[in-house]
Formats: sequence, C-alpha cells, structure tokens
Amino acid sequence: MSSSEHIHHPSPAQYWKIAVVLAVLTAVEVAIYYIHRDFDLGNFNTVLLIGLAALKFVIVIGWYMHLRFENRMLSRFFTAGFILACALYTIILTALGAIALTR
Amino acid sequence: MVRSRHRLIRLGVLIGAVLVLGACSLIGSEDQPLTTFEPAGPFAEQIDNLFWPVFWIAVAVFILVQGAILVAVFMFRDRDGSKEAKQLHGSPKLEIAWTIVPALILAGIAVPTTAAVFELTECDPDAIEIQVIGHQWWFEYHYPEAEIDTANIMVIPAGQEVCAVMTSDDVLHNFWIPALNGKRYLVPGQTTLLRLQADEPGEYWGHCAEFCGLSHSLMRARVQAVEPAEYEAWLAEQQTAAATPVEGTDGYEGFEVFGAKGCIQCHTVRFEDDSASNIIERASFNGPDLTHFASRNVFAGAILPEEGQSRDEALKDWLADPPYIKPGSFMPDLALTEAEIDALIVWLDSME
Amino acid sequence: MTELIHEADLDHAHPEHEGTGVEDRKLGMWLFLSSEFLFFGALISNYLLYSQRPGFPQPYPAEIYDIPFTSVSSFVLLMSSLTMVLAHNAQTREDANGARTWLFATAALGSVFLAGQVFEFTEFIVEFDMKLSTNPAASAFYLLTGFHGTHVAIGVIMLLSLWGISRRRGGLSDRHGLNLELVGLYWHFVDIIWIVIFTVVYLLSEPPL
Amino acid sequence: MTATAERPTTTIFRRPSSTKGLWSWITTVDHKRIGIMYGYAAFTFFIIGGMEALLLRIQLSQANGEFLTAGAYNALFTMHGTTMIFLFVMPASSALMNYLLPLLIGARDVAFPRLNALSWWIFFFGGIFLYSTFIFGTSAAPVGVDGIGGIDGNLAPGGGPGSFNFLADSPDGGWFGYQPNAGPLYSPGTAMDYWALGLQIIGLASLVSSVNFLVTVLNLRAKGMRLLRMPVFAWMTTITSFLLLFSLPIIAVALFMVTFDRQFGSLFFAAQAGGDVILWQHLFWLFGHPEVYILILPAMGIVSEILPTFSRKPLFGYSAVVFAGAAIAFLGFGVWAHHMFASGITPVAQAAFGLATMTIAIPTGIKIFNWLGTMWMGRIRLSTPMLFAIGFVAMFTIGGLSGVTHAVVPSDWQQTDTYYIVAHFHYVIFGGAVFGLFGGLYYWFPKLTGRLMNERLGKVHFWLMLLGFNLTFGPMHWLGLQGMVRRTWKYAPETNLEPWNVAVTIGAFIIAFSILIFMINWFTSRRRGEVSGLDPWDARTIEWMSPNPSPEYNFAVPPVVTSLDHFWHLKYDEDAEGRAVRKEDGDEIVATIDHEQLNPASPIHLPNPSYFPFFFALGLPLMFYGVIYHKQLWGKGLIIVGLIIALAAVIGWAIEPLEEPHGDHDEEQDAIPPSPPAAVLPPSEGETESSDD
Ligand code: HEA
Ligand code: HEA
Ligand code: HEC
Ligand code: CUA
Ligand SMILES: [Cu+2]
Repeated sequence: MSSSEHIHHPSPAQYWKIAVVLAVLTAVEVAIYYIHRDFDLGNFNTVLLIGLAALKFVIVIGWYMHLRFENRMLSRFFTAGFILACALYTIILTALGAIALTR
Repeated sequence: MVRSRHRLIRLGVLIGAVLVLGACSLIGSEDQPLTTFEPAGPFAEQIDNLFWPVFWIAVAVFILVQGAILVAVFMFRDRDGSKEAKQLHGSPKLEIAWTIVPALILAGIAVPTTAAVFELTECDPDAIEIQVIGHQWWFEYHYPEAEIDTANIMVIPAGQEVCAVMTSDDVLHNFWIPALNGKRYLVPGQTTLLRLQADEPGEYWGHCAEFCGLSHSLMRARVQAVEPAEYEAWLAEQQTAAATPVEGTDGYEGFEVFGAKGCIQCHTVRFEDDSASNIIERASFNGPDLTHFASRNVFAGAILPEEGQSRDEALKDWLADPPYIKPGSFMPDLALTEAEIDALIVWLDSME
Repeated sequence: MTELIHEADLDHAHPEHEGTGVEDRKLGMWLFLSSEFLFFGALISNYLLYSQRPGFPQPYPAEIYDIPFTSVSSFVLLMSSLTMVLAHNAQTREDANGARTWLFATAALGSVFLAGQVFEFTEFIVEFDMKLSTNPAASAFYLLTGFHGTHVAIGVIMLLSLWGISRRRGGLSDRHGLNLELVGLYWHFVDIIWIVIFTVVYLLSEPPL
Repeated sequence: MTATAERPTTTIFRRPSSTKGLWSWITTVDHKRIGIMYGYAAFTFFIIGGMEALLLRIQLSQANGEFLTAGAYNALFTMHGTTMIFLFVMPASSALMNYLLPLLIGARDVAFPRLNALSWWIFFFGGIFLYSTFIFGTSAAPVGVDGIGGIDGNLAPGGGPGSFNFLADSPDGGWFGYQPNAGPLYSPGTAMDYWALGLQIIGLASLVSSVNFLVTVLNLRAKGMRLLRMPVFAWMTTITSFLLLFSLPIIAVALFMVTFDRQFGSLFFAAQAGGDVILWQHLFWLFGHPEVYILILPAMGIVSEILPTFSRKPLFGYSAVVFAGAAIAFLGFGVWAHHMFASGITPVAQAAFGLATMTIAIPTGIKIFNWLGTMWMGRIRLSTPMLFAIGFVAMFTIGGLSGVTHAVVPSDWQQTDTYYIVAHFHYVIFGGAVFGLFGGLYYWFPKLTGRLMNERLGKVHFWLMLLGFNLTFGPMHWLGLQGMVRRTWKYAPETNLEPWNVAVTIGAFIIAFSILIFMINWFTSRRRGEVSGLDPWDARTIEWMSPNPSPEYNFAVPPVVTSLDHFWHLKYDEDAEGRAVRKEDGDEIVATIDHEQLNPASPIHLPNPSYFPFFFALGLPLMFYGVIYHKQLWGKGLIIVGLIIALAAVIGWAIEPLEEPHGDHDEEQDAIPPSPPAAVLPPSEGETESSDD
C-alpha cells in the first residue's frame, strides 16, 4: 500500500529469521555478562557488549524500520540525531568527569 | 533640499550622542571601587592586557561595518535620476576574503586566550591557601594553617599569591574581586580555585556575582591586602581567644544577652575559658565567627556600615531587624530591646 | 492545477509540489524520532553520571538488578518488534485479519513488558528499599526506565486503538494503514532505545567500589 | 461538490464550520489566522515583559532604590527574561513563520494544519499557565530548623525595604533557573514549579511546530522551487526548526528532572545528597545556546528578504548566506559551556569552548558582509522596513562583537554575570531579533491587511527606538565593566553607578514610548492605511504573488518557480550592463497575477477547521496544575481530568472525518477577499500519533 510498496521489502520468513538472530545476540550478551562475572574480561567485556548492542540496534533500524530501503534523506536525519546526541552527551560526561579514559 | 537637511540633522544628532556618551564615560570613571579597569595585581593585569587588544579589534570591525552602512546609505540612496542597480549575485573572491580575514583575526585572538586560560587556572604550589565558603548571603574565610575563621573581609599579604579554595554551603555563589582577578563560582559539593594577588596594600571591593537568592545583591566582599609582616601579626592576633567577660566589666551585660538570646546557636565565639565556648559546632545555621568581630570594619556581607553611617548605628540597625536590612537573612529578628542591643554593641565592640 | 486531491491520495508525495517523495506523516515521524535520541540520550547520560559516583547511601541500582528477569523482559520487547513488523507486513498484503492479530500480539507483548517493569519497580522499592529519593543514581534509574516505560505505554495505547478501529471497520483504510506503519516506527524506536538501555544500564553498569 | 469521500466516514462529530466569530478562531487551522493569533499573543507578552523591565528600571534608577522589594525584583527579572524569550521572541518569530512559510514556498497551508493549530493552542495555554503563577504561585525564602531564619514573620515573601511587593510570589530563580537555588530546598513554594512546567508546555508547542515546518518545507514547495531557490526566510525557518527539534528534548529532560526534584523527591540537583548542580548548567545551556540562535536566525531571514527588496538588487551571495545560517546552527551546538567559564570546568574545556565560540563569528561575519554587499551599489529606498533591517545589521554587529569579547575566556571571567553581559544580549536580541521582527511587521503588513503602515509614524518609531535602545543598553557595557553585577536589586551609592543607571532608565522609557507609536500606527493603518495593491514594494519573492490581504487559499494558481527571486524575474529583465529593466508589460503582468489569484478557476481544497487541537491543548495545563498540587486529592483529580480531556480530544482527532461537505462555494467566489471559498480537503492531514511525548 501507499507508503510501504517498496520492492525490496523482506518477507515474513525473513522477519522471523531476523528475530532469531536478534534473540541469539541477546542470549550471547547475557552469556557474556555472566562469563565476565566469573572470569574478568576487562575492557573486552565492554567492547563486546556494546558491539552486540550496536548490531541489534542496526538490525532493527535497518530491517524492521526499513530504513535501509527508504529515502536517503530519512536516514540522514536519523543518523544526524543519533550522532549529535552521542557527541554532545559524551562531551558533557567528559566535562563532568564521568568518563575517564581508563577504568 | 529639505530632505538632505533632515539627513544632516540626523547625522548630527548621532555624532553628538556618541560624543556625549564618550565624554561622560571619561568623567564617570573616577572612583568606582568595583571597576575592572584598575587591576591591582598580576592576574587582573593579565586579563586587562588581553581585553584591550580584543576591544580595539572590535572597535575596528565596528567602524568598518558601521562605516560601510553609512557610506552605502548615503552613496547609493535612491534619488531622482538614480539608475537601476546592477543585478550582482555575489562575488566569490570577496566572499572568500571576508571568510578568511575574520578567521585569521580570530586565530590571532585565540592564541593568547588559550595561553592565559592555562596560566590563570592553576594555583602556584607555594601560594597561601585560604578557603572561601559561600553562605546565603555572606562569605566565610577559613585559614587552614592558622586555623582561624573570619567573615566578610579577607585579609591577605600584599605581593604574595593567595590560592582561594572555594566551595559553598548552600547555593551557587560567585566570588569576584575585580581588581585582583576574574570570578569563580562557589559550587556546593565541589571545590574551585581562584588565584588572587594584590601588589600593593589596600582595600579591594568585591561582590557575589551569581544570583544566589533573595539577597544576592547584598552579598558583598572585601579584600584587605596588608604588608606581609602586618599579615603575620594579624594572624597571630586572630588566633587568640576572646576574653570571657566577668561581672562588672563593660561588656558583661552584652555577653549575658548573647547567651540568653540564643546567639550562640549560630555564632561561634572562642573564649579563653572553655566552659563558655560555643556548644553547637557548625550548626546548619552557621553564622559568622564573632571572636574578633571588632577587628572587621564591615559586616553582614560587607554591606554595613553604609555610606555616612557609623559602625554602631549600623550594628544597631542590624541587630534590631536583620531581615529588614537583608531580606531573607538567616539571622532572625530576635526582638531585642534597645537596652539589650546597646549592651550587645558594647560587648561586640570590645572583641578586637 | 487546483484539481481536487482525492482522499485516498492523502499524505502521498505531493505530485504538484517539489518534495522528498516521502509521505508527510512519515517524514514527520522520522524527524520526531531523530529528536528523541536527544531526549533519551540526556536520560541515559544522567544515569551514567550518577551510577558511578561513590559515596551514596545504599543501594545503587546496579547492586540489585535481576539480570535473568530483565533479560526475559528484554526478550519479550524484542519479539514485540517482530510481531509489529509482521502486522505491518500483513497490512501491506491487505490481510486485515493478520494485521489485527499481530497488532494485538504486539500490544500484548508490550503489556507484558510493562507488567515486568511494574514488578521490577515494586521489588526494588519494597524488597531493596531503593526509592526515587534514595540517591541520585536511583533517581536517574527510575527517571530513565520510567520514561521509557511511558513511551511503551503510549505505544500500547496506539496499538490498541488501531486494533479497535480495525475491528470496528473490518480493516484499516489507507490512512490508518499509514498510521500502522508510523506506530510501527515508533514502536521499533522504543525497542532500540531499550536495546541500548539493557546493555548500557543493566549489563554494563557496575556500582562504584 | 466533488469532494465527498468515497469511503464511509464515522460522523460522530460534525466538523466545525463557522468562518466568523470566536469559534472560527478557536477551530481554525488556517496558518495565517494561527500566525495572527501567535502575533497578537506574542506582542501582548512583549508589553507585559516590557512593563516588567520598566519596573526593574525604576528600581535601579537610584542607588539603594526602594521602589520594589527584593522578592518583587527577583520575580520581575525572572519573569522578564522568561517572557521575552519564550513568550515574545519565539512566538513572534513563530507568528511570521506561520503566516509566511507557506506563502514563501507557494503552498496552500502547512503540512499538518491541525497540528499547527495544536502548537498554537499549546503555546497559548502554556503562556497562561506560566503567568497564572502571579495568581496561584507562592514563593518563600527557605525557612530553617525550628522555623528560625528565613522570612521574618511580619514581612510578606521578599520583604525588606521597598514599597512594591505585589509580584514577589512568582518564579524568582532567574530565566536559567540555576540549581540548587531554584530547587526544592532554596525555592520552596510553587512558583518555580509553574516556571518549570510552563516552559515544558511551551517547549512542546515549539517541538510540534518544528516538525510541522520541516515537513512543510521538505514536501510542499511549489513546483520548481528547488531548495536553493527558497527565499532566505524560508531557509532560516528550516534551520531554526532543526535547532528546535534537536535542542528542545534536552531542556525537556532537564525540566523534568527539576520537576521530579521539586515534586517527587528525586535528588538530581540536590548537592547535599551528591547531586551535581553543574549538570543542570550543562543541560540548560546545551539547549540555551542553540536557543539564542533560534531567536536570531528568523530575524536574519527577515532581514535577508528586506535588504534585497529595498536595495533593488539580489541578495549578495545567496548560497553563502544560507550556508552561513546552517553553519551558525551547527556550531551553535558546540559552544554551550561559554556560559560556564566561571564554573570551574577544566582549562582544556574552557579553552576549547572559547575557541569554538569564536568560530561562530566567521559565518556570522559572512552574513553581515553579504548584507553590506547587497546594499552596496544598490538603489536604496529607506522605507521603514529597510530602516529596521539596516538597524538590525548595525546593532546586531555591536552585540556580536561584545559576544566575541566574552569568548576570550579570561576576559569573560571579569565580564560574566555583570551588566556587560546584559548589554551583549540585549544588543543581539533587541538590536537583532526585535529590530528584525519589527522590520518584518512593516514589510509584510500589507499581506495581512491589504494596506500599508504609515511611513511617517514608522520612521518616528524607528528613530526613537534606535535612540532609546542605545541609551538603554549602550551604557550597560560601561556599567558592567565598572562592576555592576547582574540581578542586583540594589547597588551601593559608593559604587558611583547611579548616573548611568538613570540614563538607562530614561532610555527604557523612550523605547516604551516608541512602541506606543508603533501600536498607534498599527491599529490606525489596519483600517485607514494606504491600500497596498499586489506589489507595494516592488518585491522579489513569490509571497507577493498572493493577493493582499492573502486569501484563505493563498494562491489560486500556485506559481511554478523558475528561479530565485521568481517574482522579480517576471517583472524585470537585465540590460547589457546587468542593470534591471522593467519589462514593458511589467504592470500588466502584476495586474494579471492579481486578477488570476483572486479568481480561482476551479474549486480549491483546504483543510477543515477542527475542535480537537484546542481541547487537546486544554488538557495539558490541567494535568500540570494537577502535578503541582498532586499531594492534594483534587490535584490528583485534576491530573485525571486533564488526561481524560486530552485523550478524548486525541480520539476525536483520530476519527474526525476528514471533510464535511459545505455549501456550494461557487457562489462565494466573487466575495474574495475577505471571504474565501469553502474549504474542502486538506493538502494533507495531521497525524494522530502526534500526541505521544
Ligand atoms: C540572539 C541572541 C544571541 C546571539 C545571536 C548571540 C551571539 C553570540 N554570543 Fe551571546 N548571549 C545571548 C544571546 C545571544 N548571543 C544571551 C541571551 C546571553 C546571556 C544568557 C544569560 O546569561 O542570561 C549570551 C551570553 C553570551 C556569553 C556568556 C557570557 C557570560 O555569561 O559570561 C558568551 C560568551 O562567549 C556569548 C558569546 C556570543 C558570541 C560569540 C556570539 C556570536 O554569535 C556573535 C557573532 C557576531 C559577530 C562577531 C558580529 C558580526 C561579525 C563580523 C562583522 C565579522 C568580523 C568579526 C570579527 C573578526 C570579530 N554570549
Ligand atoms: C527578547 C528578549 C528581551 C527583550 C526584548 C528585553 C527588553 C528589555 N530589557 Fe531585558 N532581559 C532579557 C531579555 C530581554 N529584555 C533577559 C533574557 C534577561 C535576563 C533575565 C535574568 O537575568 O534572568 C534580561 C534582563 C534585563 C535586565 C537585567 C536585570 C538584572 O539582571 O537585574 C534589565 C535591566 O535593565 C533589562 C532591561 C530591559 C529593558 C529596559 C528592555 C526594553 O527594551 C523593553 C522595551 C519594551 C517596553 C518598554 C514595553 C513596551 C510598551 C509599553 C510599555 C507601552 C505601554 C502600553 C500600553 C499603555 C498598553 N533586561
Ligand atoms: C539563626 C541564626 C542566628 C542567630 C540566632 C543569631 N545570628 Fe547573628 N548572624 C547570623 C547569620 C546567618 C549572619 C550573617 C548574616 C549576613 O551577613 O547575611 C549573622 C550576622 C551577625 C553579625 C554580623 C557579623 C559579620 O561579621 O558579618 C552580628 C554582629 C551578629 N550576627 C550578632 C548576633 C547577635 C548579637 C545575636 C543574638 C542576639 C545573633 N547574631 C543571633 C545568624 C544568627
Ligand atoms: Cu551569593 Cu550572589
Ligand atoms: Cu551562548
């Protein structure tokens, strides 16, 4: 219909597959959390978890929100908001001393 | 004809106004104790030296822009017989020029700015530390080495650097002695630093600059710079305890009132005799330490005595109704009788 | 030139205008969502700031998280994105029944998530005595997750309204079909915010030593 | 009527249909009417804010003045700042943007007309909510243990010497509400809650309209109007909307944090419990600095329209001016901490923010010089709008330059929190935004009324205001550098600041007088001004291709744009030298346009009025009153009532039929203007989901 009639839309089957991927990623995240508790993974823990979350984040936006298949302008606005937020709040947290370069 | 005369008149008025303003500013510059134009120490000096070049650059840009406006308006004004304008859409060369030139000017300003920021933020390790604690609405000064507490007047040795280590007891305040340095906030729960130095002995005025509630306008400050020897003597004197008045002496009645009216709930007085000393340590309604009250020539947030007022008159007003003098003051109106006030004044005046 | 704009064409790319080709409402929704990053960003950084500050009265949120429980409710929310996208897909295939079912499923999963949050808050308050006013870290935790929960709740209401309209009319019109897509965008957005919260606030946050 | 829907629509409600009277205003979704309402509201708040300023000035005209009590003074400057920024300049810009944006880009209305009405009503009720603090709010100095301290029993809040205490029970934390002073401990009472929640409501209004404007610009431009053919005012509206879109969520969070601190016991800014009071400053200024560009960019857009028209030349360096605007907005997000140079942030941060701040002078300079370039070699007519535009360039430059002196961090340590800052921002805001807005009002007055404002009065207004303005704010530079701190209720006679303060006060009254002249001019010209015709200024942009006053449908024939300054190119050719030459049939062309636009050949479809924006907006303040008084039962009740009203309105909104057949409009056609043809279909409709957040 109207808006959604773009040719490249994934099919329900693909949506299910994506969901499985997301679920697995979540499970891995939780697993890492517990592994880190018993065997200190150090900064690796942070990197892994953030990486996995970022992956989920991108998958949901790209496929479930169809951003991959939309007008480029939408993704530009959306990324602009995201990047702006990250940049500004990083600066604030640094200025307030909440982000130290090492733990 | 008539139109151009109007124009001349307008121009005349404008130029006249500028001249008058300029002249007045020269006259006005005398004796303004909070002025930023008379630095009395190296830090304020450095800021002053930074301000003026930037100011002149700004003046130059100002003249350029306003001049261009005036010229354009007078030269290109639509008159009878003016030709239609050429439809110019821009000029890349010019536009690049007026992007780059300001960028260069600003880069020129940026260098000394950055340097000064770093120089002025770190205290010298040898500097004398004085703690400044902001209260609604007065400044408390604590000398950690000598372990003395005073208020309203900060005494410092001339020619030496003082590092003010500052915090606040309640809301934000902003400590500012224009002749000695710029300002710095006093932040509850955090410490900030401010370098101060006066080259010559003298009295320097200041003000709390951050809005800090009802009586922010009545939160003022003084710095008294004295010769180093005098400073040592002052410290020694401040360390002494106050004599406990005995019955029959001059201050005794006032001392009695002080105890009876609950002044000691808020004010510390360090007596020679331990038994009479303040029982409440640093209560939430911490008032100024009064042990050497009489050694301070201003009080109540450096607002009293006012111009043309004697110290005793001012003190009388203050004790009669502090929140009237200073709205919201945490020192309440204790409904003292005139006699009690007089007695208190006698005693307070004795506490050199 | 001033011909009538047929209602079914409503919100379509405006043929008589210069434009992006994206429907007005959809464009608006994306713009709104991009500004939501700034909203949640502030809340998350607020939490990051306070959750690591030492010296507050106990407990810190990170000391009392129930990770298995939260993992499950995160999973529920994640799966609600699946049902949402399936609802949208059904709608594009003009499968009114399918769309309605999946809409309902999404709302139900969202409600389960919300119930989980209510349970979590209750437990924190009653069992662990961590209130909004216990310490700034707790304040930040409740504000962040609370606002996220509010977003979810608004989403559930919107889903249920669409479901109701679809039931009454036996399907969604084009206009409401677009609404479904928009609610979907909103819903996924709320989900990605939770992806971040789950990782950053729950899994990565450690109380100060 | 061709417009009947093919699909059955639920017809529980008839859509409102009045075109006259109160209800027509309450239910209107016409961007022009909404703009007018914004305008009048904003101007009313300007008068109120101005009167507050005059009271401040009376108090300060004397050392140790005793006209106001401390409490009243603090409340007045807080409300003055808040009013002028949030209730005057922002909505006044919004008024012009609303009225003009669709006209400038050749559209019939904004993308979401109902949403547009919603923004306006939210703003309006937000303003009323904020100002109701004068009636309901309470404010008191903190009272300590055992009730000792704090206010003296026999004094009303505020207390102290001074005769006027009548406003003291109002928000008194300053327009930037620094914590913890504006927090629960040091500002008990409800006044600051009114402030925080009032700003929250007003912010929501701007957020909604920013989305609306952006979609309008992106999707509804007339055929041929590529982005780089848009009038600069449309561009600045776009950029401002982006600023709003990205900065308002930040202040929303900050205000929620304050409200939670004050109402529900959270501890975000409670220093005694480990809260960080500097966090508030970061969040506030992270919004607050983009905010100042939100104030100035629309005015810059206005000036960029006026200068070319009255210089009879195209804008010099159009794309540079546009990109400079975007650059200002972008850089504007990276400089906020220059308001916190004295707060003890690290030297690295101070230096970095100082440098970042300086860079903003570069794009601003580009604008200034391009405006000068526009006037240069032009054929300048000094009509009133032009005077204001030139005044803008001259005065804004002064304010901008003092801004650069603040960016020099150590200098700012001396200057911050003094009247030098007060001088800076009044030069940029009053000398900039307000001069620009007045220029816009004179310039576009014919669009509103079909008449011109009186030139003579206009010039008197300008010169008086220029004089008064400089007399008011010029000496403040000096006062600040002589040590007069801001927000000071009293200053000591020994500081010798009195003479200058007297001058400032006189200046303020001259401004007030000039505004009075403006008001007289406005109201007399509305009825008796010279009739303007289609093209009173020999203008360049297509909003002038819509008749004056603009009919409800804006354009019967939407223009097909072929170039920047499309309208001008319809009228003028260039000779070999590049000078403009009016086409032989120039007058004819104008007359034809006028005729064509006044006599639509076919039915025109416009959005229908709606009740729901009004009622939805009504629900919000009720809820927020409830939040303030949530400890009482009736407060809780109010929250629920507000919620129900809002919810009901949203539901009504969602199922409202999109159109309702009207009487045959063909008969009404000849009556245009003022009475437009019946509205039928929106170019597009508001979204139901807009109610979230
Ligand atoms: C319309 C609103 C507006 C605008 C446009 C600006 C513009 C600027 N402002 Fe201002 N500002 C305010 C409104 C505004 N400001 C307000 C309201 C406050 C106080 C808030 C409060 O505390 O209550 C404030 C406070 C404020 C401070 C904090 C002061 C303090 O509290 O200590 C600073 C510090 O850097 C600052 C800087 C600047 C700068 C560098 C610009 C620049 O954008 C100016 C750029 C313009 C020019 C420079 C002129 C034109 C340029 C040229 C002709 C080119 C050549 C120039 C050079 C080479 C120098 N402003
Ligand atoms: C848009 C912004 C704006 C505008 C236009 C103004 C306009 C004015 N401001 Fe503004 N001002 C601020 C924004 C603005 N201000 C802000 C943000 C602050 C900081 C607040 C804070 O510290 O928290 C401030 C602070 C501030 C102070 C400092 C207070 C202090 O720190 O203690 C002063 C002092 O003189 C002042 C004066 C004035 C004056 C005299 C005007 C004049 O230009 C006003 C002119 C208008 C009128 C005089 C009204 C017009 C008409 C009439 C009265 C006609 C009569 C009508 C009828 C009979 C119906 N302002
Ligand atoms: C509830 C607390 C409280 C009580 C009780 C109180 N004071 Fe105070 N007092 C203060 C505070 C707070 C100040 C500082 C006020 C200011 O400057 O704003 C102050 C200031 C003073 C000052 C000025 C000191 C200076 O150096 O600035 C004097 C003198 C003084 N008090 C005397 C008294 C006397 C005498 C009494 C008893 C009759 C008394 N006070 C009772 C709180 C109190
Ligand atoms: Cu302390 Cu102002
Ligand atoms: Cu700023």
